[in-house]
Amino acid sequence: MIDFEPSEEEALIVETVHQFAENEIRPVARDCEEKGELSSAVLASAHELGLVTNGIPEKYGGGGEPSAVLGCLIAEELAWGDLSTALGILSPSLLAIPVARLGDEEQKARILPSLTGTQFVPGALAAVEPRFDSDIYRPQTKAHREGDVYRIEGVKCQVPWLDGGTDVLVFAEEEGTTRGFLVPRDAAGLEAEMEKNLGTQALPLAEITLAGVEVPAHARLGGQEGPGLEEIIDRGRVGLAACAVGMSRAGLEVARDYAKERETFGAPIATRQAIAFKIADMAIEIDGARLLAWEAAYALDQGKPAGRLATLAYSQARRVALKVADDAVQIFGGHGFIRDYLPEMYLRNAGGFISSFEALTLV
Amino acid sequence: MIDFEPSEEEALIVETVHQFAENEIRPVARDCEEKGELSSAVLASAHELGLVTNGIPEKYGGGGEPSAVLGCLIAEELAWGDLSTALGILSPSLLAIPVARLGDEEQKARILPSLTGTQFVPGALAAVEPRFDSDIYRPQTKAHREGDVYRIEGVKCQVPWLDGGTDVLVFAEEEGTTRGFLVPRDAAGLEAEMEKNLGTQALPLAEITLAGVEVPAHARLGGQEGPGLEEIIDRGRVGLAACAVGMSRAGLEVARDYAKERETFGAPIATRQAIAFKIADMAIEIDGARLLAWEAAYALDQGKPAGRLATLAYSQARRVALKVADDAVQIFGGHGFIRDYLPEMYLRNAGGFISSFEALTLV
Amino acid sequence: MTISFDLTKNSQISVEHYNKMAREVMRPISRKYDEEEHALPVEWVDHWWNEGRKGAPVDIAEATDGFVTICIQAEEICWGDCGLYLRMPTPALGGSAVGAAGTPEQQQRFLGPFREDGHPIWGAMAITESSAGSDASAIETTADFDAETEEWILNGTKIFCTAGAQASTIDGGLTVVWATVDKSAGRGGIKSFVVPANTPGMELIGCEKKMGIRASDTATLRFENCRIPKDHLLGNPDVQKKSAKKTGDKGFKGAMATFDASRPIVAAMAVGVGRASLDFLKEEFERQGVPIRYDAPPRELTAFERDVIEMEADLQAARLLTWKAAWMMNTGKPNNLEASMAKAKAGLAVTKICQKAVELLGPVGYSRKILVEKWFRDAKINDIFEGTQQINQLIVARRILDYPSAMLR
Amino acid sequence: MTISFDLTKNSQISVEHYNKMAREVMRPISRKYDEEEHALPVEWVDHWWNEGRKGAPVDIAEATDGFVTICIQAEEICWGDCGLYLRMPTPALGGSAVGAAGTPEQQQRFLGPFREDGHPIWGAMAITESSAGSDASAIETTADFDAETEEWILNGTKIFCTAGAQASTIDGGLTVVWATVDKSAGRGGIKSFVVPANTPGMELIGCEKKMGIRASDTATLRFENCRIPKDHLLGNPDVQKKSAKKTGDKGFKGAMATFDASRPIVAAMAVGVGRASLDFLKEEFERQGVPIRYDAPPRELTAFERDVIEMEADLQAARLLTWKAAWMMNTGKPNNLEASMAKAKAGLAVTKICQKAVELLGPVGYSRKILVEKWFRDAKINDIFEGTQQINQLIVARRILDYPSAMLR
Repeated sequence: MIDFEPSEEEALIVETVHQFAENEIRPVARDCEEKGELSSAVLASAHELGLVTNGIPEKYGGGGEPSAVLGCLIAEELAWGDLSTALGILSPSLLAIPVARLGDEEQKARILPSLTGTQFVPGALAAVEPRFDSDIYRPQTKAHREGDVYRIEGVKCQVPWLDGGTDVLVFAEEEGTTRGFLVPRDAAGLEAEMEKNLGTQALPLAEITLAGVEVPAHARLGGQEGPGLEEIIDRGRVGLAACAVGMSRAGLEVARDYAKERETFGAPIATRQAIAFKIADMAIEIDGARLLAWEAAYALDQGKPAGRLATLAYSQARRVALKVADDAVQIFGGHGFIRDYLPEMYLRNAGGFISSFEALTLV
Repeated sequence: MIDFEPSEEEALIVETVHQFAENEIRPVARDCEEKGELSSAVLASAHELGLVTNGIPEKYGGGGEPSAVLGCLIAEELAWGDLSTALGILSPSLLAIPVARLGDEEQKARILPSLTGTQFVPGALAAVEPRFDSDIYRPQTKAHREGDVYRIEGVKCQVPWLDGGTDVLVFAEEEGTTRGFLVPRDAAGLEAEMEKNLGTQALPLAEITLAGVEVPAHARLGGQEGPGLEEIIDRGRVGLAACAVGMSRAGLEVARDYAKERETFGAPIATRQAIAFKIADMAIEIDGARLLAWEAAYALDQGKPAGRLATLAYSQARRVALKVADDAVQIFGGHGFIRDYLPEMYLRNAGGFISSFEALTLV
Repeated sequence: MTISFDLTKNSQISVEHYNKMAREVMRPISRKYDEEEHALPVEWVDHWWNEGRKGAPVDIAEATDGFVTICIQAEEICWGDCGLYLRMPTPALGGSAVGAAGTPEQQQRFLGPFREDGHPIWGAMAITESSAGSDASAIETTADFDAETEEWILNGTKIFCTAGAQASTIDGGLTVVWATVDKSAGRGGIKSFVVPANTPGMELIGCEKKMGIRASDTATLRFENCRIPKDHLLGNPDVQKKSAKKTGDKGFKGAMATFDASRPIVAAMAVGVGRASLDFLKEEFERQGVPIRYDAPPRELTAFERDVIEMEADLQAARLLTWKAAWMMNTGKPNNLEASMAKAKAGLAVTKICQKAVELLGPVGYSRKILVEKWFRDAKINDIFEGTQQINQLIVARRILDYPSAMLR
Repeated sequence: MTISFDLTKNSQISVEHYNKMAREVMRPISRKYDEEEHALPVEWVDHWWNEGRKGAPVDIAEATDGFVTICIQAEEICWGDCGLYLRMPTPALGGSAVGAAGTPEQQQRFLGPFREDGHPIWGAMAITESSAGSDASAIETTADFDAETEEWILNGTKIFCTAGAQASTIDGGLTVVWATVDKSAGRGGIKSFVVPANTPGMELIGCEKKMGIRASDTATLRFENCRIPKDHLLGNPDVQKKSAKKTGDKGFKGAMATFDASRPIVAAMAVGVGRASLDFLKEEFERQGVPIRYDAPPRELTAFERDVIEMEADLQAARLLTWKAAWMMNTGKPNNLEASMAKAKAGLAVTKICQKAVELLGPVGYSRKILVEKWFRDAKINDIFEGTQQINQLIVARRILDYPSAMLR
């Protein structure tokens, strides 16, 4: 039966996460961006909320069956607080979800419990490549089997690189198919260089070069018979759509409040149709994108093919993220260009959604 | 030196054509559309103005060196009056310009004088094909040399088919190159079926089937060494851009007048920003498209490569035509949907600009 | 309750049922009644009256998706033909008004005939006036009460009455007319009245010649001393001129609230038209060996493919917003905001989708040989009627900004 | 006169001259001064002061394109770096104001130093106030005349003063301040005053931290009993408080008219930034073996190609509208409409072009390794300053509709 209402349990989680985003994330968001680093206190505090365990089976200390819909609800609230912080908080899912869903027993037992301890432990996924035609489905990074090892060659970028010792999950092509490989961060031949980007400057992202990195054969995600990674890519697209919706909602709200406050010619600018209609459009497009993300997540949860829906959600959400952020800047006028206000940060972050964010969080 | 002012002579012609469009074309535009036929009185009257001879050398009774810029100025004014009528009036140029520019002596002497007599004589160009991926540069219509004749096979659509006995200039592929062939309307194997289309219903357009049509070898435009047709295609794109600008200008004007007249909540709707800004955008986009068309026409007149500029002008003008017509309908509200008013006709005609009009007039 | 995108079995039955009807009964006559503007589509009218109105063969013991199912029905039928949908013998918007504002007795009295045997009958709503447009509070049609005969006397002219030709001239039909009982009371004076077909004083002036939905009769009706019994005023039968000011604009607001119910349906109609274009486009591309690759490499993605992906995303966003607005009615939540959001999104998205389909199909799209050009024409009305794009944006903006209508016009 | 799109020889010389400067002097330091926000770009300042301000090696005996050439100069330099352009030691907008409203004597007195030797100096304009924004008539900064000392006394705070840090603190610089001599006179009371650098009572509060154009100092200036001589009021030196009402808003309108001259230049700046992105994009595609096919078959046209074609068309439309507005100044035609059209189109088109460039370049576009992300940030200011998109649309709409400003706000 068609239903758009989160369950009571989900609603409770949303409320909790929202409070957290409002009270702990939003207040430090601008400061983190200017400093170019996340608040470790916020990460630790988020870890205590147990937001990541959604993706990890109980057996390994997690919260049981993952729900992509719930993942969307959580990601939206966190990104409403701050995109960089949300992506940092959710980074463990970059490892947890692929390993929990596709890993073999050894991989699960080794990795999953490390993510559910008392400390926040980040995850890392290396899916995107520093080329204008980076194609997550068809990486130019290659993995070549040589006896008992894989040798991996290539360059990846936008790899979340928070402090922590977990493996990096690297997407590489092996004989025409995209596979995941668990690569230790200190593997010989792996070099990481911290990136500077247009937006999300608080989030540590690295460009990593894999020059003949060797990993044992069992480092391949799912072992010898591991499935392909399409589902993981779909989860990345849906996750990012949810984040785009969350950030856009924040943009709408600050623009709305500013428009009601700011007066020209004796009346709030929100009373001018040009502004008011922008705000109406923002609201409509955000809700539409949210429902598309939910629908794709629902398909994932039902185990149905979600590729087309994930693409639709992602395609819509990235356009909405840019439009809403740009409109918010425009509504703020001159102040939209100033870093004392949030819209300029949303606009820079939107540059990430339109260009490259495809695998920065998974639901 | 950069200059945006038509010469005095051009300005005089523009003024004359505008008067004609206002006094003779516009009053019958809606009626022609509903009846599905052009006014022969208007065609004859336009012929007397000598608008076509622009493209025909004096030697053959024309007005001398053609000017694509002047062609744009004329096409804009005529299309401001009515698009179907403009395309009808200008149809002789579909034959005159290719023959005058690319034809051999025999072709010029045979065809050009027939267009400059006392009677209006239409021209016809068969460039587009009834496929969703119709590609004017790469027709699927084929011309095959067999001894002294060419045998032509294929189907063309949107061929202006006004009463008159002139040849049809058919674009067909001959050994990998697009060539023009002058085909008598009564050639054996040529069948014409009148089309019904979304818009421009007053303009007679035909779908013609060429089933093994034979023409003599000298029917190929330019004879054995005839050049390619790229320049003709560029002239078509620029011509259509100019028509799109003219129709859009008309749309802007009727929308502006309606918006100033129509009141809701006690004030003209033109005083609402949502309407006023639409009108501003229309004006800006139309002027931008006009200048692009002029620039491409100027390049043609200078004998410079104009392909890129023609594509830019055409790309912009078709988008503008749709947006302006759609906005005009929206400004008219419910009346925008009614055939008593002009915007709905502009919107249907815009469907032609975005879908297929590429070679319906030449400058 | 929990988030779910699964249609109930009954909704799935409805989808199949109405899609079959659309394909087999409507599409074959779609072009014909586009060409023969205003002609009564007898095949369709008879089919609906004899078969269609029985509804889909659902299992009434099983769950439904409530108003969402009604949206699905509208989408499927308009996927068939939006103009024919508007020409169906049903109470239509007149029925919505009676349902929303009428007493139970009035509902039975006026809507009962639509469930009975006999010849097909139609309902219509008459709101718009040539000088009022979207500004319903500017209505100038008057209703005066004749205390002697206990009749209301209507005077005025209404335009854009969908189905008004049939509703006003076929016995048994009805037209709900909005009129003011007291101009000085502003919105508070506006009431709605049921005028049976062929009531003396009601005259069918004619039908509009339109860009699209040409099968639909968009009528102009003139009321000249048109007398109707007292109890044809919808709602409280004791309302009279004097009490108009006292009742405030409750009646008007109630009447406007019928839009909260009708806008999701209109949005669903739009989605149906848009899907018709998109389905055709995708099938044609497939036939031509150009399938849409949802994960094409960025440098290889064609302009066609990206357009289609964006069209699909827009269409699906419009559909989900529509379903959400409808679903809220199931749960009794106020959906004024969501209904306008759905209408605004669907009207705009579907207009653009149908325009894009013509563009992508080139000369084929421009030709009347196929229906894509018709959907281009039909789609546009969805961005205009039941509140233009601009009106719906206004409503959404007022809600989001928490502004009364006086603050934002 | 006849339509022509050929640049004069002198304009071509200018293009080459400033493009070389942009490539060789500006681009190499573009990233550095983006990172070191507000730092004085000494290499550039010195280069401009010592070399740049001499102008291009044009043949003064030959024809020029007049104001179009100035637009070309702005485009080329902003193709180099828009932030650095705004940090050039020139009179800038302060100079435009002096030129537009000052007497010949004032022009010589205030602008002369910019042509002399000595250290680099800057001019600035101070209009915006935190509560006024685009509504220049709401200015609250006051200018009171002290009849005893024959001085004007300025009080108020100005924000968004481009180049205000240098102009207010480097001896020889000047800031043109808009202030009201009589609030009750509305626009009629607004006059402009030249405040020399380091005048007591003028305080540099600080510079904004901005999304883009970080090399440019966007200053906040506070005026506290800031006294300037009587003859620093631009224009008629006899204006005093009492006469403000009598003069009407002629002064204000005159001041606003400087925007008709500056908007084409700002539009040209935008075009320069947009072209930087587009040039890079096309060159990168070419390097990667993905040339743009302007006549690709419709079913093969890639999304990239169509985007680039549309970006080029938009950019060129913006450029031509800009040139047209500038050309009208050559011929003395009023260009208020055309200047706003150019500004509105360029601001919007270029913002979208620079955003699209980031999108099409994927992760490369998002990285600070190349300048495309910087142009994304720099471009946006063009849609905001010198009248936001909305303000320019208002001006255009008023002209097209023939409405006074009171009719359309």
